[in-house]
Amino acid sequence: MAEPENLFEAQSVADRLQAESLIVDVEGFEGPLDLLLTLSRTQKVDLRKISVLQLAEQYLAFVERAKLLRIELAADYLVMAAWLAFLKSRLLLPPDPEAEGPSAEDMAAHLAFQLERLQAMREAAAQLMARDRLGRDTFARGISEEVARVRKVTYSASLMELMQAYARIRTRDEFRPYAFDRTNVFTLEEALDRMRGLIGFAGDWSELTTFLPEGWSSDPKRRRSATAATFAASLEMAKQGQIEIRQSDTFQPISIRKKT
Amino acid sequence: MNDAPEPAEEKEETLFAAPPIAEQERMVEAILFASSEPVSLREMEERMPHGCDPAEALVHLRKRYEGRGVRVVKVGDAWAIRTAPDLGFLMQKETVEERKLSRAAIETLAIIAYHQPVTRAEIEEIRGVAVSRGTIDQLLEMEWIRFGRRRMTPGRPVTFVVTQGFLDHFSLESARDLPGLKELRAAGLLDSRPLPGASEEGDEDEDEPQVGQSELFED
Amino acid sequence: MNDAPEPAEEKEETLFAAPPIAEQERMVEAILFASSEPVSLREMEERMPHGCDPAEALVHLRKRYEGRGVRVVKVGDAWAIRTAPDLGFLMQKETVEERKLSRAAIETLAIIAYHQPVTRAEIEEIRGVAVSRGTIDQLLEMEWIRFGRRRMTPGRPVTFVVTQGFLDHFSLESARDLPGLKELRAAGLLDSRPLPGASEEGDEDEDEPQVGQSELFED
Repeated sequence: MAEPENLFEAQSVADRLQAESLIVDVEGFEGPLDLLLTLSRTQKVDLRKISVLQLAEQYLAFVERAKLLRIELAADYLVMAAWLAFLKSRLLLPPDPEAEGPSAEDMAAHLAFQLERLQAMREAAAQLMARDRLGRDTFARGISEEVARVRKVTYSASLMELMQAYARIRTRDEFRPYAFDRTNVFTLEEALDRMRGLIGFAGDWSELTTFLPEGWSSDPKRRRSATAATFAASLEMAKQGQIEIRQSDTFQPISIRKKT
Repeated sequence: MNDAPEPAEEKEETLFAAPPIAEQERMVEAILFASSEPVSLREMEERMPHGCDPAEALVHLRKRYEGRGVRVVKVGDAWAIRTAPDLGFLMQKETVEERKLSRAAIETLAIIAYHQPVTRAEIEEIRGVAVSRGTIDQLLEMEWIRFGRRRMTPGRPVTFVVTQGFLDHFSLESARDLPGLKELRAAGLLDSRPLPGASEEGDEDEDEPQVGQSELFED
Repeated sequence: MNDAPEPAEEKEETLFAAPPIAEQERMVEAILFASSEPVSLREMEERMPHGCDPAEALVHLRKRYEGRGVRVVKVGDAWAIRTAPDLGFLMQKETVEERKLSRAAIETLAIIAYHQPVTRAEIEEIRGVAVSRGTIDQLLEMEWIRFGRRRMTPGRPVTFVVTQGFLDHFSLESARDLPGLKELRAAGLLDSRPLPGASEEGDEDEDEPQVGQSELFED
């Protein structure tokens, strides 16, 4: 850590010199709490026994001096100065029973806690950075062997697809002249008839789309009609307790199976 | 680590004397482990404290790794730690990807299931298109079909039949459980009404597979 | 596992039985040696033959490497082999120049480690100064911190937690092993203590970090 507090390691240095070096280094501080922590060192006491009143005075003196030297302080520092000035007046005046909010002592104790906590985190950070570090004290394997991803492809097909494929082949010749004679509307009755016959063969979950009649899935118009009719038919059959329907999520494929 | 107890007077020389060989072995081990490339004896010597003998340390280290999951091996004139060759399979990770069977494959499979034992020429006749070698190979590889008996016809062509794996996948007890054409039609799987006058022909077709199957499945 | 000598008839089951523990130890050794990143038990299990118990194999392996030039170390839920820290001097040549961390980054990192899961507002409260976007970005980029669960308070702020990479870098088995953690907790310095009677903001956040910490650090 680059430590501005090193300035204060040599405690014999005169207060005035310290204060001046503080001003010179003001940009090196990480905010008002950091500045307060640095100032607190001049009290040479345990942070738990710190005089918050004295600390507030030190801080306000610092801000005053900065003003005299026409050093621009960031807003954070000025907000803290205002708060400390308020705290100081509360600490000096006898407690006002009418006053709302926390007591001056509570506020002071909280500030002391914040300083102690920040100090503790700094020490923890230093201990952390001093640990055995990978790449400095310990080392990982120099030659790492890549784990080869072996992609294994499995193919799936359902019984429905198998049967449909066979039916498609066997009826190809008969089928063609008729396909184009049909209108592009697949009725609910037709879908119901079809589903009732088919469902007996589809023991396991099968996607609803596999129940679309042959020749109705390529033309969007026909597919829409067939899908709607098949879906409506499946709802009807579910209502009659013949089948079960499931869909894992919105817009996911709908599957059905025979109710057993 | 320190196998031989060191005499007291040597303690003072520690600064100048080479570390004990066990310690040198540790060093060589760490160097070989962390280096991104095989390390030569000379490089080891340069990095180790003065007076070290990496060659000797290596003899010990090599012995220590005998039969272990990794070995100390010589690569050219340098040294490295490598996985034991019999454990190479651990460096692979299998990912399974499921794909839909192609239309050609499922049609071919269906024909084999319904008509087994069936020759390639017969499959092509039924499908009306040539069956690619790849499709058959794929089905063989998936172990859904296998070679059946050769047909006792000129050229003695091989036949294909479906396997137990196929039956398992489709939850069938036997290929005879596959619905026949009549049932498929009754079930509405065959949409089209047969062409007038074509019905008889269709009927004949329906029986055909049964003949084939009975031939195969006769027990 | 297979401590007792197997009766002859079990030999046939070898294909399905897990390999002897000595063999499993070799496998874990090979896997850990091959990887520069820590490997989780789960991944080891996936790569090893069915029925293997890498956790048990690791107990043996860890012991085997005690006092050697490389060590088997635990990093969160995963395991890795790392060179012994006292031999770091041999490896200086391998060191890659590390990006210098600012004081703000180091403090922010420590606060995240000790207070995790912690929100940006809480970090700022502890440091008494705004945390720059760049600081968080740098720590995220180094993969020492990552986003934790959102805090269930108004605004649902994101939280930060440290990563396995952080543990690995600082030779920590788990975040519980952070230096001085117990003392800090006992001293109440890891509590999120808002300004007494203070603002809305503080009130909402106050309890949750405690939950997170106790969840994480309580043994």
